[in-house]
Amino acid sequence: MIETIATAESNRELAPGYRLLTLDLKEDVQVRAGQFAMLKPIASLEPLLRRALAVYRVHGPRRLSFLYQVLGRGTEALARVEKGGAVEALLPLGNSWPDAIRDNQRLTVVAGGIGSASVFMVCEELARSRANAQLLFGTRSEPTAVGCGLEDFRALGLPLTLTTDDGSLGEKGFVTGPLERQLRQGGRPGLTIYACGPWVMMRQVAKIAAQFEVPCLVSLEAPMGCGFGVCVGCVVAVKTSGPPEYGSYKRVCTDGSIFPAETIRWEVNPMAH
Amino acid sequence: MIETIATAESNRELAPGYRLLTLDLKEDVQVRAGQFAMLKPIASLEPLLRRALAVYRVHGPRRLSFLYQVLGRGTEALARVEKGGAVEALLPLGNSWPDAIRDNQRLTVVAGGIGSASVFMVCEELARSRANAQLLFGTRSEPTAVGCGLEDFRALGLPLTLTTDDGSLGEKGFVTGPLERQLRQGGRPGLTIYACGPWVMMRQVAKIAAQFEVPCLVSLEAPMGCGFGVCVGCVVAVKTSGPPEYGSYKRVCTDGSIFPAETIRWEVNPMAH
Amino acid sequence: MADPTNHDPRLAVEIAGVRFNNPVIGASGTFGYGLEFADLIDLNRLGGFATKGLSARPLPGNPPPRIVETHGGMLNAIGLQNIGARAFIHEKLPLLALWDTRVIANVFGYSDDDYIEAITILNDGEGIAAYELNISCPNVKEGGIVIGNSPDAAARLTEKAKRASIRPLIVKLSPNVTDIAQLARAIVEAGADCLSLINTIVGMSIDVNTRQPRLSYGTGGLSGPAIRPIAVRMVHEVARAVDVPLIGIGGIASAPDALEFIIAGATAIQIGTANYYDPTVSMKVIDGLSAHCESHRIATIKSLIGSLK
Amino acid sequence: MADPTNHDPRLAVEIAGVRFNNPVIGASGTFGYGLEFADLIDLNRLGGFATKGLSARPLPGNPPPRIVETHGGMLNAIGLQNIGARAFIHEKLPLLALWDTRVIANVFGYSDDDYIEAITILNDGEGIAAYELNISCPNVKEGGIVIGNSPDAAARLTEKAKRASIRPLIVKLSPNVTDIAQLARAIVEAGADCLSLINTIVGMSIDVNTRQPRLSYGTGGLSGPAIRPIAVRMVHEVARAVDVPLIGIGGIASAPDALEFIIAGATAIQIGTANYYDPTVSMKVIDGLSAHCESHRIATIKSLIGSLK
Ligand SMILES: Cc1cc2nc3c(=O)[nH]c(=O)nc-3n(C[C@H](O)[C@H](O)[C@H](O)COP(=O)(O)OP(=O)(O)OC[C@H]3O[C@@H](n4cnc5c(N)ncnc54)[C@H](O)[C@@H]3O)c2cc1C
Ligand SMILES: Cc1cc2nc3c(=O)[nH]c(=O)nc-3n(C[C@H](O)[C@H](O)[C@H](O)COP(=O)(O)OP(=O)(O)OC[C@H]3O[C@@H](n4cnc5c(N)ncnc54)[C@H](O)[C@@H]3O)c2cc1C
Ligand SMILES: Cc1cc2nc3c(=O)[nH]c(=O)nc-3n(C[C@H](O)[C@H](O)[C@H](O)COP(=O)(O)O)c2cc1C
Ligand SMILES: Cc1cc2nc3c(=O)[nH]c(=O)nc-3n(C[C@H](O)[C@H](O)[C@H](O)COP(=O)(O)O)c2cc1C
Ligand code: FES
Ligand code: FES
Repeated sequence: MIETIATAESNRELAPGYRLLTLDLKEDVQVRAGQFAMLKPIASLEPLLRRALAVYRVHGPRRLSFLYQVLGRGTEALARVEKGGAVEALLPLGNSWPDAIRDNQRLTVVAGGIGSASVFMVCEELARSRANAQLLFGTRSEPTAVGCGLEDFRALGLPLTLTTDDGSLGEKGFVTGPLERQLRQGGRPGLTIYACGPWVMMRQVAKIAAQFEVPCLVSLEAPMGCGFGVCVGCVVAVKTSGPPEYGSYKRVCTDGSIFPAETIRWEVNPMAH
Repeated sequence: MIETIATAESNRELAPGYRLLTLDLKEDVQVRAGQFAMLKPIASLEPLLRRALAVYRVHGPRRLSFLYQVLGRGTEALARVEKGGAVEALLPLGNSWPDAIRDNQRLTVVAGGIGSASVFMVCEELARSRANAQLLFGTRSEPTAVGCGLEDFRALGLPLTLTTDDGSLGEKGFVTGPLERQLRQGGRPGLTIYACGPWVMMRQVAKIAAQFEVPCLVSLEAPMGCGFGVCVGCVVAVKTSGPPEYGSYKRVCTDGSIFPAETIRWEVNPMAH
Repeated sequence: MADPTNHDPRLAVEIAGVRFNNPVIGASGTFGYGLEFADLIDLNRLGGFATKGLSARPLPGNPPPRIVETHGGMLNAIGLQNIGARAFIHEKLPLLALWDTRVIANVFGYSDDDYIEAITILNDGEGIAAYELNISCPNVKEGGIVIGNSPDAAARLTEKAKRASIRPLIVKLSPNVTDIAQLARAIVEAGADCLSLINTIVGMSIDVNTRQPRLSYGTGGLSGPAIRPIAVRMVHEVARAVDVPLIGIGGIASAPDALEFIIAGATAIQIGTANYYDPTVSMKVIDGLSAHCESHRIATIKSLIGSLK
Repeated sequence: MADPTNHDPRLAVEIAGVRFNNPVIGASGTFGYGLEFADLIDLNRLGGFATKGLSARPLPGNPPPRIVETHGGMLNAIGLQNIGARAFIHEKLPLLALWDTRVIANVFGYSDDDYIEAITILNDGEGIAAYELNISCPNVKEGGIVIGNSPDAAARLTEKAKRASIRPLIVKLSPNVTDIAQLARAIVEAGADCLSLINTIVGMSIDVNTRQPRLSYGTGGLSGPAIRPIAVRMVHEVARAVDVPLIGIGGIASAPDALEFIIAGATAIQIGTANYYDPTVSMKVIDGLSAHCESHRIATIKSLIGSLK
């Protein structure tokens, strides 16, 4: 984990409301697939808190890029950063997707919306190692798919199934549709699911995985105060035996952001509704 | 007075810490010499309050420029505005320098530091009308003089006396030196003094003017909440007969910023110390 | 000019029998005597405004510096410089009569008698919709205590003021208290028709180079977006404690800000500091409230008052 | 590791017999158990830090969402999730012993007995410099009242805690009161060795689309630069009311911010929220204080304490 001031190599719009920020660092960093960073434009006072963004791609030990959706004032502030602009960065943070290629296990990666940013590196590994894997990629519409990095994912050559809520690209409907269909068709032994997307989607994926008894990991999201474990503001409710205790809540930033789906108490986390 | 969103035509540094901001307006404005505007970059949330800047030059009914010193967070925010950037502007505000050329009265304009910004337009009038006038121009050093618009003032061709605190340009010392010398040498009948600069300088100018019984107008400065008379935060103590009453304080923004020097209670206004 | 304005009927609210075309009111001390805004906004579109605090006699106010900006807000210690109740009646009210907006006279005094005297003078004024009793100005302590911080003192003054007043009485609450609900109850039991809250929170800023306070008065009242969460919480607490209408105040600078207060329990809201850095903010908030009613299919904003789930 | 650090002697201060290499302390709840910062800053350079509130037994805390950002600050309702006093002694203190910085154990309970129990457990811990009694957490009301808002309840608890404690006792004041000087006097008379202030101010934020509070707990504590002027004012008021050393807290994010509190009367300061958005802020503040001593030719920062003109 390093605290540094990075320089924006570029910060371009991929689609309306979706941008790709590439940062140059002063020191080398080792980033594992699924880790994230806390970012904000230098000395920006409003908002005060940095925002969590997954490391989308590693171009070299000192060049990383971030794929993000412009939602509110924090991401708007990032969107205003120009080439050469300085960005405060704390990274890399959080755990990572387990190396997927041990004991020729099969993998289905489910990306929902901008959740794609968190799984690109794992997809890269899978493609590189010619692993037995596929990607289910769901977004609201075709432009959103482009904003969520569709071209980059296509270039990897992994088996790819596309869905859009409005049917403007690929199958119409939610990404959980094809997932459930495939699992029903069998081939579940040795399969693992990695999923990142909106809470509602991940809750659904977790439900399906449980139903078909397939191990599933999810990368969760929560508003973050610090990103390195001290504010205890980013928690999610996890399963524990008996009454609420210290272990009833886990921090997304340091205990996660990746959790086994079955450990999450989906019904009580308001974000999942 | 109009409330508008202007576009920055340029915003360049004249000298370290001194900049010239040129704005294009959507509507015509009539600006009189000595008036000011309340400005801030659009939607900037920190700082919240706009900053008061004198209108330095009028290039046309819809193009004005402002000469400013980068002091703190407000002027720093303005300094970050790039060409084409949007600036919230309320203008023109305040009273103005009385038309100086009635009944061939003579005029000495005293500019101290960035106070020069408030007197450039009046100097323009004086030069245009070949009035019997001169300019005393004092700054900290030569670079500061350049930052305070020296070249523009030189181009007017008015009789010009320069002073710098460090002697790097013109006479070494305060601008009040030559002023006092000249008045002592006589030629006071029909003379009026217009002064703008730091409080301490204006207080000194007022003292000298009183001593030699020469009418003097000063353009004062105060931290401003609104600029249009509603917060009553920008007041200065003025002379009134008897105990403190409603009239004991006047608003720099709407009762000024230009006041007859003898009406100001220099000794009680903390800014003058 | 008579009202040529098309008001959005969904935004109309009523407080103590006074109808406001919309719930957006200019806050006292930030709206002058209203006329200062005539060139900036269409006063006919404004729900109403509260005048700068009016005292029986004109007041000089505090020496400068009176204001200093802080992070997300500002401190002020104006000291209630005002032209006095009589001058307001003769110089301002006749001009204000040209517009169709509700004029709330904000009333201030150093003692109960001062307040009563000011109200008695203002009773003769034409076109005042209501009085707002400013018992919570932190910048004019006399004898050290602020009437508005003591439920007993506040209730006593409210009772006298209510008796003296020929108009609806709004009492403006101080946020500088341990239990604002208790304060509110005491004031409502004493006869207040409406409560407005919050006034500024006492703060201080120091120039570390001169080691002097940045305000001549020493302390000042904190206002602006910085205090909004505190104000929303207090409106919510008071809404559960009393059953008179409330006017929410504190850091409002947009329609969503205003809606937070309404949902927390306010019937109307006042915009203060935001008028300084965005003189047309009140019009933007009114338009934003209409847009919210549109997008959320709300027939009347009254249905949102205290609708917190 | 033994202390390899060259400390600026001008910055050393002492509180109740405890020497701090400099007046910069990490605030409770924003500094974890200290160890989280070991990779980010040189803990040996830090004056000290206060642990997350420790209770006799571990606590789960409140359900999410627990935090929401506001203008110039944030609201939190963590609900004091913590590993408990025993785990702190066994899992954290041994590791903290590797650094030369003052460890302040922030203590919390729901009842007087809870507090005393936690202190009794912590008394066995090695390397704790002092206790900070958190009687002012707004996010864990039991039976509705916050001990820290009542001078009597606060004094009663302080007395018991002082008796139970083998270490200097710092009591952390609630800002949610009418008269913080009165509260301070009561607590000092009850035996507190030092007062720290302020804790967070109760606030609320509402999602106007769902019409629900943004925090699961409903209300939360406001912190950050937004509250600094209120905190500076309260430190100044308390400094004039009591003669024990004070630790100033509230929105500090730079050396000038810290100096405002010291000049107002604080012997040391705590940095809270700023650690989240600028993890190395404490080092920057220490360097800034040295620079200030340099440029103002100050031999010891102690000479600035309460030096307001
Ligand atoms: C570990 C992690 C990795 C992330 N990676 C990415 C990424 O790679 N790309 C990306 O675009 N986003 C990512 N996010 C989400 C991103 O952090 C939020 O979108 C961002 O914080 C929103 O801030 P804002 O100021 O723009 O919006 P805000 O003004 O804070 O909020 C705007 C709207 O978004 C909602 N919101 C705010 N914060 C969050 C949040 N954390 N999650 C969901 N909704 C929120 C608010 O309720 C509000 O409705 C990640 C989050 C986490 C925790
Ligand atoms: C009518 C009027 C016209 C003005 N015209 C110009 C102009 O043409 N060009 C120009 O450069 N400046 C002008 N000023 C001054 C300008 O408004 C201030 O320099 C500016 O507000 C400083 O804001 P800031 O945020 O940069 O500094 P702040 O962060 O607000 O303060 C930085 C430092 O400057 C001091 N300061 C803050 N405000 C003022 C003030 N109003 N006067 C003096 N010191 C202050 C503070 O005490 C602090 O020491 C004018 C002021 C007035 C009232
Ligand atoms: C400069 C200034 C002057 C004020 N004067 C008064 C006043 O005379 N009477 C009053 O009741 N409130 C006064 N207030 C308080 C405001 O009406 C309002 O209650 C407070 O500023 C909080 O709202 P805001 O955050 O929107 O500004 C004043 C506020 C400011 C900033
Ligand atoms: C997320 C969070 C958790 C906190 N937890 C505690 C706590 O456990 N005990 C305590 O005494 N204060 C706690 N505080 C209060 C801080 O210690 C500090 O008093 C307050 O935040 C004001 O300082 P700041 O503005 O610098 O943050 C917490 C503050 C925050 C923001
Ligand atoms: S974001 Fe602060 S603990 Fe996770
Ligand atoms: S700046 Fe508000 S009255 Fe002058």
